[in-house]
Amino acid sequence: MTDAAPQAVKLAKPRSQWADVWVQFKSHKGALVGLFVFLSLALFVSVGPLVWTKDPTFINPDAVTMIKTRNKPPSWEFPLGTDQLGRDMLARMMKGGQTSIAVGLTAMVISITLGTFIGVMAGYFKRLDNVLMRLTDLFLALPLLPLLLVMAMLFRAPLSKAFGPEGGTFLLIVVAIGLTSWMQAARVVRGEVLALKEREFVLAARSIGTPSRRMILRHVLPNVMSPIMVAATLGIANAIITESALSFLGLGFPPDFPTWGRLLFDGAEYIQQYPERVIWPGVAISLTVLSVNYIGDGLRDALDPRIRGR
Amino acid sequence: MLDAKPAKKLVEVKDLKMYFPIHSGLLRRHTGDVKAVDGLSFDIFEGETLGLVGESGCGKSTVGRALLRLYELTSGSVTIGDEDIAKLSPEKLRTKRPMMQMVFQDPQACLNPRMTVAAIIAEPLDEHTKLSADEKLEKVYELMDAVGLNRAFANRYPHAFSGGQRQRIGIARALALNPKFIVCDEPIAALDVSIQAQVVNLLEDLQEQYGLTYLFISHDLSMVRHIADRVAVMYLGRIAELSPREPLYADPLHPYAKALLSAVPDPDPERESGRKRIILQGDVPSPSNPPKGCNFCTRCPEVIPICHEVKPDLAEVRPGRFVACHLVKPDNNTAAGSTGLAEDFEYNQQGEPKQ
Amino acid sequence: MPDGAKPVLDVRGLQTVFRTRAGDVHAVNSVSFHLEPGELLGVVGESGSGKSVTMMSLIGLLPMPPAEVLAGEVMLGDVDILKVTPDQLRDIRGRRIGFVFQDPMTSLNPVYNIGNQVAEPLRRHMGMNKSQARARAIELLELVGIPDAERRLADYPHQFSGGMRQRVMIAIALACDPEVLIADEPTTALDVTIQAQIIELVKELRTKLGMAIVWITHDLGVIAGIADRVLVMYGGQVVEQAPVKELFANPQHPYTRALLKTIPSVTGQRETRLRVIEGQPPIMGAAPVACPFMPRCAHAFSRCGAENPQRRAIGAGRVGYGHDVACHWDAKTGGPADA
Amino acid sequence: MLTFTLRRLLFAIPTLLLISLLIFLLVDLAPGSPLSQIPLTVPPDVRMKIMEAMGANEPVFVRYFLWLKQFFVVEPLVLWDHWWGTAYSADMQRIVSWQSRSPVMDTVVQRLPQTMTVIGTSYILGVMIALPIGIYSAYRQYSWFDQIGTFIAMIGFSVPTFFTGLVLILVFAVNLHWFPSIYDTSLRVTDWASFTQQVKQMAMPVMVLALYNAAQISRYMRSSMLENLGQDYVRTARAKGLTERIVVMKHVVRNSMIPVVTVIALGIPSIFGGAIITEQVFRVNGLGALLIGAIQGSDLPTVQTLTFIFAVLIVLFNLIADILYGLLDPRIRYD
Amino acid sequence: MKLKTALLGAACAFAFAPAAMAERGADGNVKVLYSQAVSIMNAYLSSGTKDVEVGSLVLEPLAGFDEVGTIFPRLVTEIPTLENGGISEDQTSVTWKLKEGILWSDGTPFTADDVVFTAAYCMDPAGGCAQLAKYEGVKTVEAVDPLTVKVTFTGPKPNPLVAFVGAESPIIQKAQFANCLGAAAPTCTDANFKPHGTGPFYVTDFKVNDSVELAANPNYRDPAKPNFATLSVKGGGDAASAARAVMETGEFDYAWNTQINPELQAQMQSGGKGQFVTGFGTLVERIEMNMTDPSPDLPEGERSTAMHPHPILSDVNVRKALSMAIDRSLLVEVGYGASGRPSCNLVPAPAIYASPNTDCMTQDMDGAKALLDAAGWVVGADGVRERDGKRFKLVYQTSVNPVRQDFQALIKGWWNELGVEVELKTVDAGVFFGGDPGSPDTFQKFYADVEMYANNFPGTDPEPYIVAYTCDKAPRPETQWQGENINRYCDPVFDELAAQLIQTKGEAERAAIVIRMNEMLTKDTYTIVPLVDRGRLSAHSNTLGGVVLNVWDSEMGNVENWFRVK
Repeated sequence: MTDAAPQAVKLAKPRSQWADVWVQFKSHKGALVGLFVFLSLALFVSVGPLVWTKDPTFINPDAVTMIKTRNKPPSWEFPLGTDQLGRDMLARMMKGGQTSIAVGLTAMVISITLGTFIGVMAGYFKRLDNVLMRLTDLFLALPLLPLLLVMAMLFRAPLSKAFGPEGGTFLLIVVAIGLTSWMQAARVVRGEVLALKEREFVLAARSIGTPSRRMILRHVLPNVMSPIMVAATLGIANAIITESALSFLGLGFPPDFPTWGRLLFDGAEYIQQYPERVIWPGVAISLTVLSVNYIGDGLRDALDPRIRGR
Repeated sequence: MLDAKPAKKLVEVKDLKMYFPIHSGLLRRHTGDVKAVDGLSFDIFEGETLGLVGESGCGKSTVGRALLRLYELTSGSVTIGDEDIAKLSPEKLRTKRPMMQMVFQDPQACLNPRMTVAAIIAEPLDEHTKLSADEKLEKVYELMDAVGLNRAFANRYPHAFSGGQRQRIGIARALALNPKFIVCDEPIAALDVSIQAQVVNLLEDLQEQYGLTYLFISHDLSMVRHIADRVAVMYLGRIAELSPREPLYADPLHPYAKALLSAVPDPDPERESGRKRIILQGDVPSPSNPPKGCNFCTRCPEVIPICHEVKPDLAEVRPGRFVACHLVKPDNNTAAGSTGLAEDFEYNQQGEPKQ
Repeated sequence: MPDGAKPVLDVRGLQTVFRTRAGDVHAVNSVSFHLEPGELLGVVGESGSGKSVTMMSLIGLLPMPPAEVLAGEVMLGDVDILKVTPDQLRDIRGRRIGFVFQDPMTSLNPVYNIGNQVAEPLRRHMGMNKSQARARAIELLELVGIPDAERRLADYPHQFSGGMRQRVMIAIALACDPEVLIADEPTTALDVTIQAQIIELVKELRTKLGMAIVWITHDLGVIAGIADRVLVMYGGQVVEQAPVKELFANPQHPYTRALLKTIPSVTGQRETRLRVIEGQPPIMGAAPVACPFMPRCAHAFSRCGAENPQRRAIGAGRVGYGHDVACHWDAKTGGPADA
Repeated sequence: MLTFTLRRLLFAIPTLLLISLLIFLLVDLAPGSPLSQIPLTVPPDVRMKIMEAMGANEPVFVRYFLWLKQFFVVEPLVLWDHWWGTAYSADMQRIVSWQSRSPVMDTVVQRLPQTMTVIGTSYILGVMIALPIGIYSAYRQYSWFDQIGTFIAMIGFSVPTFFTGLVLILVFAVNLHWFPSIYDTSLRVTDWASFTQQVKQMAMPVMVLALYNAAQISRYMRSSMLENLGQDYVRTARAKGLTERIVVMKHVVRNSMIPVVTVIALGIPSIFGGAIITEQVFRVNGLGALLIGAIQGSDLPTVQTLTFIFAVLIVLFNLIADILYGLLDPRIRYD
Repeated sequence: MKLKTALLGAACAFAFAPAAMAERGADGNVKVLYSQAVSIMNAYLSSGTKDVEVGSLVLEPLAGFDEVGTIFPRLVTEIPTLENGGISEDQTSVTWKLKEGILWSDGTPFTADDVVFTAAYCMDPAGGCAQLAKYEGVKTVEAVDPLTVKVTFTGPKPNPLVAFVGAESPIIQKAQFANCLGAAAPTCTDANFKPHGTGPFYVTDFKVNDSVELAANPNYRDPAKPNFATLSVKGGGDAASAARAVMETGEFDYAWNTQINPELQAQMQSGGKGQFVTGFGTLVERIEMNMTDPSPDLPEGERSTAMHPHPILSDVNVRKALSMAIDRSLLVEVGYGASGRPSCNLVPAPAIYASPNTDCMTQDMDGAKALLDAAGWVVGADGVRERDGKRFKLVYQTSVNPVRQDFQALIKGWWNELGVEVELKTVDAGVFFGGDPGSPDTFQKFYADVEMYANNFPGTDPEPYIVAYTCDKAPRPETQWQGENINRYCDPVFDELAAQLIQTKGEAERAAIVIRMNEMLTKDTYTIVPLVDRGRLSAHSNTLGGVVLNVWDSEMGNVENWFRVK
């Protein structure tokens, strides 16, 4: 009876396995809500500034007006209120979200690419396995903070020069986070590849004479997608939180460049008088991380053929 | 196979050994080997099917893989056509691959779940030909026709097929490059009874159609009896008996072959109740630590003292029949008594004694 | 076997369904059979024919959900075990019904030693203390032919060979002297020589202990050698039931007939070409309206598509006893059977 | 098993040496100077003298080899002397912090109790919360309990600890006055009163960290349970007529624990260094606070020694995880 | 005026003062919170304020400063002056007369030898003494008799009361530190953590970078003091939570440097559990203008050096305009509240040295724009001023600190309004103030157009502070980028005044020169643009009496007078 369910799929019209994944994904309520929330947030930060055109860094140069607009509660003029310098929180949340989500996505791409590459190399080429896994151990044992400081010192100036202060910092941060968070993905992928290498279709490809490069691209990589996708979604969440910790340590973006992490940290000082100042970024970060985690959960179920069958 | 045309050797295996090293101890020193295949010699003739039977762990699958050099051989030679593939450089080996292909055991595991049927069947073409996309597709359709798959299924994924259909996909892939020699590694083991026959018939049809040579690896003695011309019975990395099909099934010579055949249940209660079973005692020894002397000596119902001391060679004891057993002595009239058509050359080919 | 002797197990109209996302899968459809004391009932069928699910669902071992038993009664003696409480059912499992599964590699818990696992049902059902259970475990292991049983109690499953593990499974199943032993493809994962050993063992134990056995397999050869009576299943239902010799000598259902012909044998005449049953096994889905074998049946006619045939007796006797078949076609006449 | 362990230990030595070199160079390359703590009023020439006195102006490799010697020879000797009352290390230069001018190891030893009690308790508590939640979530997959557990777990690792800590302080210290917001490291537990005081002051940091740890471990436990619940031997156990409690608690949990124990063991090194922010928030001046203080003060010897100790711990617990794996899983134990 | 708050606090405290002859230790335990943890008790091995101040609870100098900056005797009978002959006529030596009968906390007598040893300890060239500056120009220190110490200088010293004065140069016990001279100084961990002292407390338990437990010194010279039997100092965390622990949860009696935003201050104050105390010293938050070109296009070694004058900021009118655009009172309101006040002076105190300069107090945006227009910087198409195709763009750097970041944002806003493009840069404080010649981000290297930080001078004499702005003190590659003239300001007239100041003796004359020099740097040239005179802000609970916030010496200089309000 074990293969009753896969057979049930057989007579349905042919569809790609991604369609199957989508069908399964859809049935995971949490994942669907997560996807909706994440897309809404992405829309909020990307399209929002086109609608709400206030400058997030604008401080009224007239001292009297500025004093009057400081620390405002939500109102029609400032839907999320203002901060201690009279800057519009809604605009700052949008701008900050842009950075946070961009950092999350880019850092995730870097860490996943690196992790997958090293994991596949270690798993596929026996000779490289030991070296690469020791390298992974080594990175796991390295202290993150000094590493970031070193990177900041060595590369901040040239990067700022090449890409502007924001672009440079962005690159620095995403690379730093990417470089220090690929190890888990590498381990998982290596394990999967090792298991995959024992599967007969890899043997079949070898009997055809498929060279390693194509073997990896065609047979190995597509089949380790499921753990990679899960690691990727977790990576986004992790990168957003790490960015907030970097803001905490002053290694993040220029001070007038808001991110959710920085807004949360800045707002923490005012939590008693103006709790909304921490609620907005706090909720935004939590929602992003939660939604991404749920998407990851749904993807994991959807990508696992054993679960998909149920 | 039974036609009189003198057959040519297609595959010649000499003293094939596949040891998988065991490393142990503090410094991971090489402390022993799993002797999966321990000195195998046999030939396969063009157009024939050699059955390779034995129980799990006897090394039969390793032989199949070693023959296509999916493993690096420990020693010995495997000549396919006229080249020793054990010694080919990787590039030469790649150009040689189209002529030898493999059909795998698990139709589920041997197909990449993320590729469509067309992509799976076309993969060998991608690797070894320079056909245009259209030509490839045409070839894929032809292959699908040949193995009895509906062309409409070309864009489906493997999970949408039943086991028998998947095995057809695997066979189509193996056929794509017009190979001469196909290793069938337990191709029916994972299939339902009613489907096994379909696949076996297909394999036979294709053999006839394309003039294929098969090494048919299986633990199912009744299926091997059906498809193979000659059968090699393996035990613990060595060949116990290598005989043409009919004499083997009618009168197995090696005690292991006897036991094995007697253990196969017969789907006929009448015959079954009348049969005398030889029940072997105990389990197969570990290939990392095979017994001294004859490797069957620990379970052999007819064991004699010499079996524990001396390893019996595979020798021709009847015309065309090779047995590695101290109890089975060559008949004196071997040379004269050859009657069968096939047996004739088989004797000549295998007659060279080897050490 | 006298017709009408009180059966130890009587299954009537069992219906099991899997609720999946792709829809309901009716895996077992109105399966009825009985098991007489001391009898060995063989159940044959291909994978997906519902033979394992039938046995699992009658003892509540299917994961529920997604599985659900829709209808039927399963009388074990005087108790309908589909209606008892979960606790009562647990008292029956392992005590009155023993189970042996297909894959001895995965059916034993890898982290507990053999002694522990054999003793578990003894302590659960027989109220034995540790030392009693241990003594009994040694006895049991000796009974199933494990050499040096006392020493091996402390060994873990991975230290046993496949055949030995299956012996351990049998020891566990027999621990509490059950009335019924259900063996679900117990030799499929084993080599032929080991299979022969296990079959011998079961035959021997049967004479010694006298329990009734249900032996599920897809291998007609095994059935031929061991069973008293055979149940042939296809598409989640029983298509034919007969004493073993009768079935092989005089198969009624087109499926049984075809199946017997497709199987090559190591003895007897070698066919030049194997007979095949064209087509694929059925996909289980909604409750069948037609005969599930119809698409592959050489003798199918219009009625087969309109009506799922009921089992009918062949010759004397009633359905379930003697020989019966679920087919609209009559093998004897070669035409439609009279309703 | 023994040779395996020995082998892993042997392998660890070159790995650790390489790590130590890397850490040393990395920390050394990092910007910042030990003099940043000194007010700007101190003139430059005096600053240079201070640097010299610290040995901070030696070339990096000289300092590395000196540090190696100190770490692997001097400090163990000091420990030996301390235990056996000998004096082998009497005249040897120990690793000295640039900030406090005292041996780094002494500080580490002094800090350990705080870290162990607070962070250790939170870890143990986290594990104790996580396991039942993970087990029950998996057993009742997709039930309400599972859904809520999943949600809370995700909240647990989506909120930064500096934020959770702050909220707890406002609620429990400022408004309710239940717990102190500042951890008193000099409190000695001598009687019931001081014990309750200790419990009170541990409550909040432990809560913050336990939530975070429990969130992660419960996810691992849940997925491991799910993996094992579908195994054949579980069916066997049920077929024996065992009660669900025994089936789950004896058969499934034990097997599910194997990978989870590894995860737990691998997480232990992070409790020494990973709780930096929580330690900061509640002023539990443990090893994490020591590290962040040393980084802020550019106290290179302390940073190098501490990070290397963390690296050693990571390698060590990797090894322990492997051994535990073997102990729990007889299939590995007997190979 | 300037110490109003502190004095009020003191007045309150005295109002509740207990009976004069209280018993030592009667008030039990007092808990003090330092947001930076104490790493050592010996001020000579660390000049961190936290270490010096907590150290001052144990170790005392011969003389200290009171809350108004007046020097007063601690371990001596009187302050040496020219009048009483303690200071020699030629100002080349000082003679200190020690009080009789003073005992160390271990019960041994305090003698002149200890003072002599202290000087030897710090002046040992291998010791790396952090307070070496205190002993600058000291030739010899000798014990004339057990109660008389004579300090001789290499030349005449206008202000000879530097060594042994203030919490930075306390007297350490010879017996305890005898083996800790020179290179051995750091090895004396026990002495550095638990020094014997003459102060009101001694250390019972020291946890490095964490907490210090102290107990009343049984041999303290005033038998009735201190009122508290024990004192605990806890370290770590941030200012806001430190303030919270005193003002809201009441866990601590005193919190040091609770610099938090004014609104939070007000809210906490309203809680009624405690109060903030403020004192103003000489700490001034300022913007420094880079007089040289920091452009990254210049080769390393020429960047930010006198070789290339700054292309924009060299114009005094530009600098003035930038200063005029700033609303200092708003900065105070946003960042400091009661603990800050607008300032236009580099030297804001003591009163006689403070210039009456207030011309920067009012923001004048229009005036600033007019100045820039006049200077040839005209508003371009995108609102940014240009001159000869050169955009008016400034890089504005400072250290990581929430208040500084708010200041950056505000000032950037004002300057944007002027038509100035501003790029903000923040640097980790450890790097910014670290002085590492290899780092591009130190405040001395000044690879930015303007930078912001705060600085002050110890004690009451601004001389060393103000004379540092001479041409030769500019950081540059040859000096390993060390030097205090951060702006690379260079004016021969100023250098001359500096030379003159060093020679001048009379206080009034010296004050006049200092005021002149201060004005040259600020209102004449706008090289330094002072923003806020930053006070100390500490918090103490309402149950702690006797707190007098002293900004000229250790903040807890009168700890022996603290008492519990009952």
